Amino acid sequence: MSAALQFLGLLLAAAGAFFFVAGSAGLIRFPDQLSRLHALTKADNLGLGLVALGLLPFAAGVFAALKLLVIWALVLLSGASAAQMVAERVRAAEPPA
Amino acid sequence: MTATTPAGWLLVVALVLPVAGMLLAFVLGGRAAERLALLLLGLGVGVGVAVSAAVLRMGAPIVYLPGGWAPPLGLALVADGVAAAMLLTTALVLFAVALFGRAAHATPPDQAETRAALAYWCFLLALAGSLAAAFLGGDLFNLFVALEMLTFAALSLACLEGKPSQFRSELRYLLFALIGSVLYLLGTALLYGGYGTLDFRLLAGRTRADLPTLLAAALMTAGLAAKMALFPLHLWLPPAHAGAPPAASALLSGLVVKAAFVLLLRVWIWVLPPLPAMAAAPLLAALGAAAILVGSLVALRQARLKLLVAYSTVAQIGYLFLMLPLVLSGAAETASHAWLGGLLQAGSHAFAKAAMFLAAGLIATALGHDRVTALGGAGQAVPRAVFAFGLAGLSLMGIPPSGGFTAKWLLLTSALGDGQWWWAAVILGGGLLTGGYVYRVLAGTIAAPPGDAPRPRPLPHGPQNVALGLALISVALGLLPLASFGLVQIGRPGALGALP
Amino acid sequence: MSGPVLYGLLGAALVALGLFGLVVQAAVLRKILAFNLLGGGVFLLFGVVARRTAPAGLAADPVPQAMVITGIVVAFAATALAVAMALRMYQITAAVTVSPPPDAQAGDA
Amino acid sequence: MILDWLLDGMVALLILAAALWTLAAPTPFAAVIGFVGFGLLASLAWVRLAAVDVALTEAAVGAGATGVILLQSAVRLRRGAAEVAAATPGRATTLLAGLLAGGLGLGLALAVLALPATVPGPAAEAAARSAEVGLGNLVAAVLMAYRGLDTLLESIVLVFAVLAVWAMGPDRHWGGIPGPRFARQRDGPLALLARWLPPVGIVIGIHIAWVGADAPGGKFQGGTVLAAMWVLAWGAGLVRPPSVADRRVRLVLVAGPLGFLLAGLLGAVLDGSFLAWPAALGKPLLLLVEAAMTLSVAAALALLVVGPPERRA
Repeated sequence: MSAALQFLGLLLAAAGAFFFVAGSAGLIRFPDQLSRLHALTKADNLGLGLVALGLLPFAAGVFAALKLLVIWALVLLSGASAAQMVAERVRAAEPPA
Repeated sequence: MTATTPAGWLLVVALVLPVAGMLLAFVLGGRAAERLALLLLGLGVGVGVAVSAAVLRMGAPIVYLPGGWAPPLGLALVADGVAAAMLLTTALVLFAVALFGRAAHATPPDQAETRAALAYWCFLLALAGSLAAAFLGGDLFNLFVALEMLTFAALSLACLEGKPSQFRSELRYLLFALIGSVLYLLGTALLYGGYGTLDFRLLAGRTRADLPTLLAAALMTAGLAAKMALFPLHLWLPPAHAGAPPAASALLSGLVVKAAFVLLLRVWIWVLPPLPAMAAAPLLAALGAAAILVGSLVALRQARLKLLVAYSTVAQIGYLFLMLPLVLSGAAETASHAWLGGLLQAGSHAFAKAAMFLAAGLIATALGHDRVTALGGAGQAVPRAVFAFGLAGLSLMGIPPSGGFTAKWLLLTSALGDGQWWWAAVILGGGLLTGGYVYRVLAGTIAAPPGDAPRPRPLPHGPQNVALGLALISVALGLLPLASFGLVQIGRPGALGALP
Repeated sequence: MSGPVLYGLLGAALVALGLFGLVVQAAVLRKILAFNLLGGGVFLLFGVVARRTAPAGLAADPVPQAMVITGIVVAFAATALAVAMALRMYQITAAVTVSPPPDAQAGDA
Repeated sequence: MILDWLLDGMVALLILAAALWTLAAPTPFAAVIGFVGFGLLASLAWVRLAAVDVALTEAAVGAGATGVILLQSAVRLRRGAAEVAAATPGRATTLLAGLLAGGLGLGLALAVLALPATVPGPAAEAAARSAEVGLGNLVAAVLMAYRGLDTLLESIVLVFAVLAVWAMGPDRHWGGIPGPRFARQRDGPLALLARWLPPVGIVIGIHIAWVGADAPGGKFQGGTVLAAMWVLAWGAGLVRPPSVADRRVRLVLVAGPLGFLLAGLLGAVLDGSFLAWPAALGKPLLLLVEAAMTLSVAAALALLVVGPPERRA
């Protein structure tokens, strides 16, 4: 495969890593639980998505590439559901003033 | 050395019968579990006899290689004299306890399965399988799995009654057992890193006295000592063993600690290089001596009968550690006598202590309590149980003729013969103290019941006879000539098949 | 050669931490957690050993690795049993530690 | 080389931090979260140690299944702060424990450094003879053939554990339904997840178990994924655990170990050795046993998470 594609992959993975760093920083720095949750899900969904996309050019075959995408989809599904459930509990515990 | 020997298939039978029986009993449940357990535990006695006979006939350990894979790639099942003797002891005690528990855990044809009955029969079989794995395992990691199986089976039997008071002590027992296993496992990791195998017969003679090996042995010893409740790690044992139902107490005190003992022998006699073992053995024996004295003294002061018997276990386990410096001391005759004495102590204590716990349970049921100061009337209500308690007591004290006497006499003479007279003094002192607490119980049971106490309830003979039978075996071991114990010397490094 | 030594030291540290927690922490659940940390350290040492007993051409010795898999499953079963007992004890007696009550050191069991 | 050091150092530091957090966390719940993190980071260490099979097991069983059980108990064991405070050892005992543990850690570290750099183990033979077993994954060959007895006993331990946990329940609930009851989720994220994830998860679990013969994976890892899917549906109130008296459940629980045992006996008859894989029956028998084991592992793990019977059937 072409070097350009691989370069693009590296670029995407780097961008994904940036989102993870930003998400982690948000998790530590943001003041309340809901915005921390927001930072976390951004890192999960976007960061992992970009990393998965970036790895596609390096995947050994179509099946491996498909697996990468499935991983992303599964993390999206479970991450989003978990975030929703945590948010519900937060809201139940401390109703907005 | 590493090939399946003739009669090796017997070891597979010894392991598979109880284990497969447990799986089937669990599926079938209820009445079928009871029948299957009684049948297979009865057969187990036959298998134990067959294995012992085969080892005697061969005059060498019998070996089986599952799948035909020889160590170090595969793992071996090995029955040397120790394993065969312990297997037979185990089979007899387990079958006796199964008969003892028949009445309490019967499932009548028209009734639904109950929790306690299913757990009792399944875990008796599980215990038989776990002990077989622990005695026959030739690979130190396989033995770790056996130890864990044993923990599950023993603990479930201990918790059988589901009494609120017992969970705390049994949970503490579980934690100690788990720490013990994990320290043992840590030792096996270091040994594998040093030698690339965990087969104890391959390790024998190959180990070096370097830091990883010595630390491994120390960790394994500490883990096994925690499982055996060696002083000062003994505090968990009395409440855990005394809080369990009598049948379970008999198995825990009589058999379960002996599995850890056999593993301890594997580590000390086979794996450890002789020189550091010889140097460190007196330390362990000193702890054993402390266990004998402290355990007996505390037993003397107990207010409850079952706790008294449990503290007696702490003391009797101490004797097992006395054999180490004597066996390792070098002189061939001393070593062979001490070896036999130690193993005879393990065996006769298994029978005697099982008898004692069963008898104590019957006495407590008859009286409705187990306060040592108010045992009056038990002699009339459950005479055979009291007699069994007394006979077992003789064996624990070391009064002739009994298995306990022969065991302690052998340890005593080899200690004196080797100039290590201080162990002899401990043995004599322990015997006196044991006499004290056994006398205290017997004198109480023979006395007339206090006037205001409720009349003791006479109990059927069946369970009493079981306790009596076990006590009689522990006595009968002392009537056999020493030469008949040649079995236990087979396969001991340095023994060269010599009879004592 | 960097990894194994480093993880070996980590395993040693985890064993020490786990043992310390087991002794010092009173709550049963904390003890069970410490036991699992201790187990994790022991397993890591097996992993380190597997790198050293590997012949040329293999990254690691599969035998200790298989032992760790067995060990992890057994440790899980032990944890499940310990937790079930702890929950039952809590249900019946509201106790969350296994230390004997000070007045009943040698009493009723 | 530098990059390797950096990566390993970071993983090791993170694991150490997670372990410290697990010990020192202010609440039991936070401690368990720390432990799950510890398990996930540990599986990274396993990848670095060239043990992908172990990494999968650690993530699935060590962090996942153990974590779920511990989380549940952290939620249920809420009170007792006074009792814990009273039972916590004093400064002297703590110091003594610290010295003991520190000494052991130091000794272990020195012992690890003192281990011989290369030791002739059975690995070369394990690799050379794996064709005889027909398993390309060496770890699977060790588990199913060379040390099959370990695996057999381990699968039996799981049956012991299930019965032991069931037997912890009160007498009156014997024959009843194990575990707490969860309200049925009609909508919301949990209901969505419990409907959408299991079909995918079941395929993945079977896939992991299936590829275990030749690639990292196997029955314990795949079985855990299957168990997790069922536990998810249970938590969402979509399925009810079976009664402990149900003979079919017990049959599923013992199918793996009993199948392994029977295959072993068949090996004794056909190939002259217990736990030898009969060459004549070869791969199909092995696959059958692996499938039964996967099912049994899944059932055992799920039922261990659920716990003892708590209500009538």
